[in-house]
Amino acid sequence: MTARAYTAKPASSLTEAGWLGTLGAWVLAIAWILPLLYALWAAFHPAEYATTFSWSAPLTLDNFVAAWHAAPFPRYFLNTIILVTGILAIQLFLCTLAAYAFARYEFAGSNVLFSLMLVQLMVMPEILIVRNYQTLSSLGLVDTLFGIGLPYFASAFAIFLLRQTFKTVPKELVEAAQMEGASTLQILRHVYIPLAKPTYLAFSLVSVSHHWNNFLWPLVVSNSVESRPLTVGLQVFSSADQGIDWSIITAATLMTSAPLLIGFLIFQKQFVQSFMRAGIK
Amino acid sequence: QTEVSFYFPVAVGGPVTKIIDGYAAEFNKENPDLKVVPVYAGSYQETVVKALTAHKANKPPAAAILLSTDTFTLIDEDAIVPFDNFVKTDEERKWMKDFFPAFLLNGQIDNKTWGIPFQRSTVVMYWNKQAFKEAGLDPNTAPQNWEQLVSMGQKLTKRDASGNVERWGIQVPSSGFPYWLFQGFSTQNGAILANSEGTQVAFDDLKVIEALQFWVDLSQKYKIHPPGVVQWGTTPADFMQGKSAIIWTTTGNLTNIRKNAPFEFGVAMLPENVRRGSPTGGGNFFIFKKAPEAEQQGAFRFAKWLTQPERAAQWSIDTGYVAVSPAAYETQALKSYAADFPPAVVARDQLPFAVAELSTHDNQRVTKALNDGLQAALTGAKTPQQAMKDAQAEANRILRAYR
Amino acid sequence: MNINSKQLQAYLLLLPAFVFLVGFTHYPALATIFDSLMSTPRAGRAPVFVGLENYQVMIEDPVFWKSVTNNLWFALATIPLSMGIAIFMALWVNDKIAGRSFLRMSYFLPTVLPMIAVANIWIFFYTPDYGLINQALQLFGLKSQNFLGNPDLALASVTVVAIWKEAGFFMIFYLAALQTLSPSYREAAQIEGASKWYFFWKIQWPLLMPTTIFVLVNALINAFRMVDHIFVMTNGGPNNASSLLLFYLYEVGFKFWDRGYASALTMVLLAILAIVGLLQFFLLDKRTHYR
Amino acid sequence: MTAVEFKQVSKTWGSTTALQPTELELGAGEFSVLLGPSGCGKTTTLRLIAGLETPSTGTIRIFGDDVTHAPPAARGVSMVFQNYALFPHLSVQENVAFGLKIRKTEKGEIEERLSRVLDLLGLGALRERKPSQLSGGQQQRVALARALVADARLCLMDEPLSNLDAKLRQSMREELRALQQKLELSLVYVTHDQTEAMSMADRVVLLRDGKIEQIASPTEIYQQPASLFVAQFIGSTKMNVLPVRDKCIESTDVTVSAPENAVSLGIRPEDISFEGSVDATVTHTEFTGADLLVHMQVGHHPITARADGKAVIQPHTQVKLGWQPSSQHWFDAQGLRIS
Amino acid sequence: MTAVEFKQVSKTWGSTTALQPTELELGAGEFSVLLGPSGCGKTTTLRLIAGLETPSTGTIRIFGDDVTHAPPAARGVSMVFQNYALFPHLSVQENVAFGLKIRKTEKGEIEERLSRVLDLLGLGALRERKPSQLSGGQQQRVALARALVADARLCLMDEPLSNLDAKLRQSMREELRALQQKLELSLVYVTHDQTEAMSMADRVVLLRDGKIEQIASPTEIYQQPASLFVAQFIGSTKMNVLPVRDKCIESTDVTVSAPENAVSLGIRPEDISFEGSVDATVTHTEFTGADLLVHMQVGHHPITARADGKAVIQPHTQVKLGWQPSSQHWFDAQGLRIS
Ligand SMILES: Nc1ncnc2c1ncn2[C@@H]1O[C@H](COP(=O)(O)OP(=O)(O)OP(=O)(O)O)[C@@H](O)[C@H]1O
Ligand SMILES: Nc1ncnc2c1ncn2[C@@H]1O[C@H](COP(=O)(O)OP(=O)(O)OP(=O)(O)O)[C@@H](O)[C@H]1O
Ligand SMILES: O=P(O)(O)OC[C@H](O)CO
Ligand SMILES: [Mg+2]
Ligand SMILES: [Mg+2]
Repeated sequence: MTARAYTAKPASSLTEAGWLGTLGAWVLAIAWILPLLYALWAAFHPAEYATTFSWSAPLTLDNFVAAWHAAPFPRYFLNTIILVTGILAIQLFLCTLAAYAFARYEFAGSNVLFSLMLVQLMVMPEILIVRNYQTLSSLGLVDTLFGIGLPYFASAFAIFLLRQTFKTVPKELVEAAQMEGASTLQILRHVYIPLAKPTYLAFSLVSVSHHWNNFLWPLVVSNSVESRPLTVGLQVFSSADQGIDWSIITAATLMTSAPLLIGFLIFQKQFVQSFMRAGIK
Repeated sequence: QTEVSFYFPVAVGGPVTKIIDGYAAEFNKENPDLKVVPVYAGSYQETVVKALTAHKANKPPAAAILLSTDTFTLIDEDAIVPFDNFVKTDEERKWMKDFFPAFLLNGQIDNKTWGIPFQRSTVVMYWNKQAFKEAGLDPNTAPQNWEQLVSMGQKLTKRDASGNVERWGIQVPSSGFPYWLFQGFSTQNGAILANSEGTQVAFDDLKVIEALQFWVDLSQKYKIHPPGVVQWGTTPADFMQGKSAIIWTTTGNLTNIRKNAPFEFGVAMLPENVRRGSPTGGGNFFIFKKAPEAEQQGAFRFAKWLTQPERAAQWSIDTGYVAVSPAAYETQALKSYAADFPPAVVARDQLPFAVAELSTHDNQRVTKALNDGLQAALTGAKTPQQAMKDAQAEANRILRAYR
Repeated sequence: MNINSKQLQAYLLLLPAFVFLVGFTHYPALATIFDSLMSTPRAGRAPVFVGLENYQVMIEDPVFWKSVTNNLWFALATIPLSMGIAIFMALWVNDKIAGRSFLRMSYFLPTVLPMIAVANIWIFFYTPDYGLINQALQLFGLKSQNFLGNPDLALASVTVVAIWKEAGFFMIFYLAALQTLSPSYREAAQIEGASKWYFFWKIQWPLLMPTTIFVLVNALINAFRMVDHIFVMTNGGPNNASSLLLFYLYEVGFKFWDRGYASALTMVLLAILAIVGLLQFFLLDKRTHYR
Repeated sequence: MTAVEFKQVSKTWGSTTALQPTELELGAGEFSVLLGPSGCGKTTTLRLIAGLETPSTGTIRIFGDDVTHAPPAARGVSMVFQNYALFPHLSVQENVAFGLKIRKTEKGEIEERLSRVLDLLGLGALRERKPSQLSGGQQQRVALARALVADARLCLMDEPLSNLDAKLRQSMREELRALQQKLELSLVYVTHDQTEAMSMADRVVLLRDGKIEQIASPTEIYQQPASLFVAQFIGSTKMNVLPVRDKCIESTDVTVSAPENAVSLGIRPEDISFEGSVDATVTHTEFTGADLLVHMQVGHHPITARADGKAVIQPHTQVKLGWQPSSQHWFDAQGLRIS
Repeated sequence: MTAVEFKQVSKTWGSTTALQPTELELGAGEFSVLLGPSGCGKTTTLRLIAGLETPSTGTIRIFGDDVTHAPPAARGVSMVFQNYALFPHLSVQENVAFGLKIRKTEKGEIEERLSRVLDLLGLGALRERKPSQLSGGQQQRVALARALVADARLCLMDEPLSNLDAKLRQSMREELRALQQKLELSLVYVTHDQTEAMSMADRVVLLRDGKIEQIASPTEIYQQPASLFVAQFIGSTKMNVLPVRDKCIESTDVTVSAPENAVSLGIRPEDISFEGSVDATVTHTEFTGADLLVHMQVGHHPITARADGKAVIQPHTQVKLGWQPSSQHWFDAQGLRIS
């Protein structure tokens, strides 16, 4: 047996980033967070310092006060939360049922229906806005939070993800429940849904961040303070017609995205883990 | 009680939604049979999208503030009714006559008045007095004509040792509404861009090409204007930063600049060439055709109420827009405001020289043709001549259907 | 168990979702096909059947072609760059690295900031002379650039914003996938003396393939639907230099109110996305082959 | 009384036959083991009993009731799955009480039964744990508890110990067997491990290719295997099989008293002693602690004998072997036992 | 020559000590097995040798070179992981050639070595297959091939057989042992299965709670266990341990010739015969085919003896037991052997 000479280079451990990686990661992170840093700067300083950086700039909360008073943000906030959670809840409910049917039933036309469902993955509601507005107004749902959410209630993305996850649920678990006398819906409730929790979480992240940011459709459909979500309220500051007032825009932006940001900070571990266990990987 | 829904945009800084909500509340108190419901609808563009989408779904608002240039589009979509339908009494006839005539230009077609002026503007010139002083110019005199604009601009343009520009002499924005600011140049050069029927444009008129050449020359020949396309949105900030000594923009920005500029500034009419000139701008009040009769009537009453001199005066003070009738300028409030702050009446003073804002059938498409041409010339992609010839051809193609 | 009742149960489970799918996707999409063959209704003139005229107009429309080429460039840049950066991010924050939580948060940040607001901040970054990027450029003695006002830079500038917005979102998917890879692969490679790069290219990258396909499809779709920032930043200008297909579609539909032509444009977008969708279906269904 | 009765039961999927038409009777209160190599149809048989598959032909009775078309829950059987099939999101007690809750058993009764069965299996302290926090043996016990809590008449188990390591398997075997005897359970147990079958079963059902080869008690199946297949399948060290021709072990001059028709002679390693007249050459040895397995060559044929662990035997030495005539097993050309 | 040498090597994680300061020498060309119960530090020891962990204290030498701080790849070791860690997207030959490619071995040489090792392990026909298309045993062989192809001086294996079923495990054991002897490999093998250790090892290192209990050959460790722990850990049926007091087995009147200090007497089940003078009561029996395990009671103490599989012994009968004095193992109060 030949003793191998020490030819291999001392490889740096594959789990450590190394100084080059650390440097790269930090440079990128700084670049990525610059807009937020700038927002913090502009929002906490008077308008004349919005575009000039100086250590002597005084701190102020006036921009927040002004932004807060420019629109009924607490109400918008409430609307957005109702909208986002409402859409999510209904999506999860409807899509669970549909995904279950696709995952564990054999029925005529299942492939056709599945393809038809997938169509929605690529058809964006933005294009179909006029038609959908007509539908909504004929239902008398214009200017309601319910109406804003309606076109999004069925999500092909959710159905697709859940179907994938449901398909990975071990057959034995289902049979075990069956042996115990559980009905089809009981099996869904007690076996499939709890096991798909990571997928639900991952989809929730996608859905919430999408609808928290959605703009054009809510703008067209909402008329009153009672139905207007945050993004549309934010638009008061973003309209470039009168020139941009960065101080107020950034203050409003910070105010409105803080909940999602803080949420992510707190739950980042869980999110990553749930993505990990979800079908999307 | 009749509910009158009313869409309005926010185009300028300040708590516009609060003010409008306040108006509605006040009006509703005075008119218990009506309930005006103001709906803030975003920018001008978003408001017209919202209004027309609702119209197409047969659920339009009773009234809306939309760009005066949308009139042809609104007529072509069969979305609005003329005010003449509602004007019955002598008092109402007088009300219609009391507006500044320049503000009625875009709203009157085929001898009918389709839109009543509400938040109206002209392009004005802001100048940085401190920069003027630095450049050895009289801080209290703005350039009066194109030559002065160039010569003062050259003095005002400041370069550092390596030739980088620290301050531009003049800046005219060319994004957002390039055609609107260009109408300053073209009007001053004696050109009118469109006929009043909205069926013919004169983009390839020699005077128009010359005007464009002048704008291009400001940056390419005289080097006193930033190259390329200048952002509408950052122009006021550029001015307040001292990066441009002179800017052209809407008078609607007055309040904003007044609040935030860290130096003394002046406001003047645009300079003249063969004549003085500026387009009017801003939004008119429209009444929607598919709204029920009672709502239309309510909207009409609200329009009258909104444009009363006292209210128009207050609106002007709050936003910087031009009050819509001479009578407003006779009110105590506006008089003392103007005495205190003379720039507030510059836009009004410019009205005698003002022309209609470019507006035709299929307006946005024709406007886009011109905008693309302007930007092509300003970025050096085409000569002004070529750019305007192409724009004219495109406009002719679009407008053929309406002749 | 009765076969028919079982089938019926399946249909009942699908019904609620399909009411919404049909009502807000299929029906309007079909109506759009129909509309694209009709003239645009204007005051007093009812729409008439015009056959393929709208498509004819499209072929002759230079702005359409400009938008198509812009969009292709936009896609060609955003897709590989945002995915590439996402992989780097994921690899980094999957390793032991100083400040890992901060890095993760920074990368993910753009996902939670509304585009409407953030685009205005980017306008500041791009502003000539005193904008952040230009301040930096000048610090290094470089010339100030008019990023959004120069036709040669405008498209690139809005592309950067799109990449910034997307990379962190994709990173989450890659990070999750990396964490499911058994640590013993890494150890096996370590014993053989593999370098980081070698390990990445020969092991991690191929094993991440299913994720890459998933992300790729999302990136493809987003490349044709991300236009919020165009509205705020350039409006498609200068002279259509940054116009994208969906943006142009919006202009035709909601500025020009030309329903017939807008419908034809919609069909083009739908066709592109349908191809993407089919790709997704076939690739995703095969992606489990070595799991 | 019979717990399970198959009458001409078969199961086919398309062209594959998992179970050929079969007659089977398993006694009540007995520990029956279904044994056989992979793919022989053990799981299929068990699932037919459970009702998770419906037979292609025939009738299935459980304690006399025809359940051929009854759904699983109506058969009064419980089941322990190969990988336990514990619900990973439920705690030990929730797992065990799952079926009771589904059947809307009253709260107090659930609690009572739960406590009884958890105590019985020594799981009292682990009630709140999730399956992932349990060792393999503990998981096994939870699965067992879930099957027992329902007091089903018949309990089915599909290779419940195959995921455990040797030591644990050993102790679980004893536990399971003791429990079955204590509760007098009727139990049908699937395994492919003959040691497991031997040490636990009252009755072994040996399957091969969807057909029953032999049904017998462990002693009988070990000492009187019905066929060559059974003979070689059973036994921790494989039975030696030597071909016989003309009353001689092939390729040697060792004569044996073979009956008519016999073509193979089987001798178990532990039945071979190192005193006798058969010449053999040691090839190698294998130490297992208690024993030393001696691998040798007789003529051209390999043969293994079991020696004392303390013995020392070097490779390549020549040895003499012998065995009792009573430990000879004879098989005919079809591989069937000749007795 | 020593393949591996530990000098005062220890490993701690925060407050948990996985390995206490340890001296260890493993011979070159030997099959060394690290054996011990779960959590005793086997994997930690192996990973310290591989360089996947760095020791908290001490020096590690491999063939005399101090490698304490060398990265894994510089140590000239190869490793077979518990779950094989085959790259699922690479074919058999790509998996095996992985390390050679990293080391930029020349094409021709790769091909040559590859063929040699694949042929050696009977994988020639499976070259193009993906791991998912292989059976457990085949996967195991591929992992082995990958470890062997580098001709590393030292090969490490962490429970490589624990995922296989009993039959396959048996045959892989023999294969592995034969290969090691043929190639004269220096091999360090981790297992918690004593049967595996006994049948394969040249030398067994028995660990307990991060400390070495005994290092010895299988025969020695079986026949002269250094402690009570070793005595009971080794052996397929546990050694009987009877407490001794005043030269008597506790709670009986059986006198034994216990040495000074002896508190426990150990006797292996196979060393107990049914001829003698010790009274015992049969509690139950366990049939394994070749043998019958007879569980009895001597005084208050359980005791197990191994009888012939053909024997028939009924529960509750009284029997007499005996054993050779030479098969007695004595342990003191610390559990250490007295010889
Ligand atoms: N659902 C099915 N569809 C088609 N063939 C099947 C199905 N289930 C089992 N089979 C086939 O039936 C035969 C018997 O399978 P079964 O699972 O009963 O074997 P087993 O004895 O349990 O084997 P193992 O020990 O490997 O679990 C096999 O050939 C198998 O491939
Ligand atoms: N990375 C680690 N961090 C903290 N403690 C560890 C780590 N790795 C191992 N340990 C602890 O060190 C001790 C020895 O672990 P080790 O993995 O070496 O045991 P083992 O003998 O291989 O056990 P098994 O047979 O279960 O694999 C255990 O108590 C374990 O919990
Ligand atoms: O900003 P405003 O309201 O002055 O309007 C400007 C022009 O009218 C735009 O067309
Ligand atoms: Mg089976
Ligand atoms: Mg271990």
